[in-house]
Amino acid sequence: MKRMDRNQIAARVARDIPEGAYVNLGIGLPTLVADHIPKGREVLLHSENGVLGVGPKPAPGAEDGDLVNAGKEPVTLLAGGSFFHHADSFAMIRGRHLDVCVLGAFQVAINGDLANWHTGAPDAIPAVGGAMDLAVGAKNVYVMMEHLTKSGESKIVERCTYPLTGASCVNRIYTDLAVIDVTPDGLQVVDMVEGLGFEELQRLTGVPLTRGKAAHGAALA
Amino acid sequence: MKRMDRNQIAARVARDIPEGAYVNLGIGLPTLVADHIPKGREVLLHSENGVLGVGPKPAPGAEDGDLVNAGKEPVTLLAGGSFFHHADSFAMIRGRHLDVCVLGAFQVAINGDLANWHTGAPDAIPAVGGAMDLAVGAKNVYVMMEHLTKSGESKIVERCTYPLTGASCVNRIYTDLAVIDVTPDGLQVVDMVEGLGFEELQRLTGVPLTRGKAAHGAALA
Amino acid sequence: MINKIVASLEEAVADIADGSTILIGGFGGAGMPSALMSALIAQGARELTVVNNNAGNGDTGLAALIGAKQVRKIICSFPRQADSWHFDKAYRAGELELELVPQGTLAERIRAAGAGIGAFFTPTAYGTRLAEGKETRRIGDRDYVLEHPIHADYALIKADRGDRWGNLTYRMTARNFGPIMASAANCTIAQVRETVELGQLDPEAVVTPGIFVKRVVKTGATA
Amino acid sequence: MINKIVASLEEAVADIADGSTILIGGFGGAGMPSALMSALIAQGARELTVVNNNAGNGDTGLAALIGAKQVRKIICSFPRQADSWHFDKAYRAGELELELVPQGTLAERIRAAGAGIGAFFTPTAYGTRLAEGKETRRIGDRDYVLEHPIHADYALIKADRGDRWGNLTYRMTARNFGPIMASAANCTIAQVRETVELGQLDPEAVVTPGIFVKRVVKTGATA
Repeated sequence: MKRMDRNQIAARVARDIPEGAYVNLGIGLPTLVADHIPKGREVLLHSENGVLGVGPKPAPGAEDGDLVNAGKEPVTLLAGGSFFHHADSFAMIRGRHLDVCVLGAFQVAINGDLANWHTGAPDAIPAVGGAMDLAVGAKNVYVMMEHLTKSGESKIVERCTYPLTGASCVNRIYTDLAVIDVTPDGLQVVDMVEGLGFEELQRLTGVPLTRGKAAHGAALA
Repeated sequence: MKRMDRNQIAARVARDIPEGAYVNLGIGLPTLVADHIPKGREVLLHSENGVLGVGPKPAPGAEDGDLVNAGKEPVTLLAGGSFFHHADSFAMIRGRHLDVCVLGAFQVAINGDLANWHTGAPDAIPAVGGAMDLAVGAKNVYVMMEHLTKSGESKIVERCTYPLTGASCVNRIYTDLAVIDVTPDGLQVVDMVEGLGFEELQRLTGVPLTRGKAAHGAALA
Repeated sequence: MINKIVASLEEAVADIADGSTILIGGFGGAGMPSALMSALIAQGARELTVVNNNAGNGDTGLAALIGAKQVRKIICSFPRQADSWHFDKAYRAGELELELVPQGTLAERIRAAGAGIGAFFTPTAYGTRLAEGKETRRIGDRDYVLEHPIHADYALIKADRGDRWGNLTYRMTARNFGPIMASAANCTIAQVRETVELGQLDPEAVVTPGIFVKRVVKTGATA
Repeated sequence: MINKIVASLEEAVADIADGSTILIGGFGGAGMPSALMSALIAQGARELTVVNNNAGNGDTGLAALIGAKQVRKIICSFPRQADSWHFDKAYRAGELELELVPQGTLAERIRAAGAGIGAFFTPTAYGTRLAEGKETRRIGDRDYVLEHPIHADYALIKADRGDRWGNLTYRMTARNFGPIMASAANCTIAQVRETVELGQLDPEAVVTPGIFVKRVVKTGATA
């Protein structure tokens, strides 16, 4: 089978984001999605630190410390973008105005529970940022992660063992092996990488999967 | 005795408003206070429909329907003024950012209860506007009213018979006869019009008054 | 290409169904979306619940909508005015339900709907008739009343300038309820004096980001 | 004549007492009032409770304040970063209390303080460790957690331009927490790049009206 690399997963996520969608890309891996949105498709990127219409990275030397994204990386602003304060920014998130947010994860449970902020290790310094707001606020919560941990365990689990970010909040999971919808009827496989059979995916994942009908990505309300 | 007319009461209120105060003047009678603020004393007038730094009436012909006060009268904007939306405007009020609001009243009770929005008549169409927000929100709530009703009853009462606007919210009462502070120790007379004795004021008012120390108007926090 | 600018007022309000809840901008005449109101009267949707600070003035805008008997219920802070005769008549005839809300609570309930807040404690109206039957709580040294958000199907607002992404600016005190109403409806429709190219609105001075707006319709300066 | 512009950073922070609660603007470095932070370090107030999105980066601003052992408690959403070594050290040494708050709840709690809201129900963190021990409620089809405002003695923020009435504008994403923090403190102190004459700020584009600001101090572009 052909595992997808990070950019391939990002491209797969990007495919499902329709024109006109308001999208928040979590820090880390999800940020890559921006690079894969097809040219000419207008998608509006929101960053929780108070900006809508985030553009590409600035040219070297053109960075401005006052124009950054949630990961504190320098960005640019598209024509038509706007700035607002933090309470207004999270009103957009919590008030269900974002069509999609894409988050990384440690674990996703079969009921859509998400764990992505804390390993639970007693000596770890916890940091949550905007993850819990995004998890409950976006109309569609997409998770983007490796299917397996480094030691080969499934990150899709019966029940999260790490502390939760949000309960029953994930709609769809994108991994290096498959795209899987979280539905009231359980996990439904949307598609798999070339050369991977359903039984093999089921074996690697551990929790029950069903073959889903191909789904269509986020619809705009 | 020399009863004060509306403009004299307004001037008496204006005397107590210090430079730098943020002030909301209720619709009707209190609006007059603006005309009596001494020249050169910078006082910032707030209107709950989203404007700070309200200036004087526009010249005839220069009215603009998009620039009005809470009474929907045309106003102007001072240099240094600003516009904001209704939730922000009432955040200023409710969040105790106004130093003073001046309201009209039907009745004020000895504990500072205010009744100014509804006569309680069964066939009256009620309308409250921003009165309840101002009553609980401003740091100092000043009432400006005639001392007596048209039939000669005191509007300062043991207990309001009209529906309340706010409980224990009035700090000071300005009437055509006297200025009276509402204090934890009861009503204290700050000053009276020329030719009116304390006993006569006490007789007209009905509820217990004491001779207060002269007070000093709103202090800025 | 995203294009929220619609060609006509008729098209802008075409899908408003009977029984909808509609937030209507404006404080008296300032910010009242009169052109959209006229289109809504022509469109004819009935049994509406409308939310506005007032209950209409004179014979235009919201007053005309009430006069056309399209309104079942009104949520507002200040219905009674010298020129609110359409409201007065319908209310006294028992044709119109009134929910009276203090102005700041009205604004905050609308803002809460847009911001995903489930309910909030406000000190306004504590101890008054308008808090009767409502949950109260003492927090610190102040007493509060629990209030719930006002969500709506539509918001009809008036702005000054708008672009094809739905970004809006307003003009002076005509801003009033517009920005918060835009955030609290499933479908926000803004009439604007002028439409501009993307990028012509200063990103520091956009008051309503386009995320809150579904349709923009140009009316020119007169409406 | 009202004049909120103070001559020096020293004067701006002179009265901050030990044990104060201080809101500090900024998201990482963007909007961090570094000049005011340096002045606060020189001033020496201790046992402070500080509120910021982060817990300091590198060796300047909030990080330096923590390094100077002036902070007793920090309320923030994202303390752990690659360059948060001052915080990490003090926290692991048990010298610093941490209250971790989801970023949107942090913003809304600050906004609630400024807006006179006693408490509010938010869906954020429901069912998670950060809601443990908190009151919850189901409203409609969503579960919520009750959260309370964060009031402060001081807010130290960075703005772009300011006038003598305290009106402020910001620059791009340096706006972040500034406007809501300004509203939630008894005394808000803004460092600005530039001071301007009254009337030079567009009244439609003032982001923080002067009512929320007590002191403005000019630092120029570098701080």
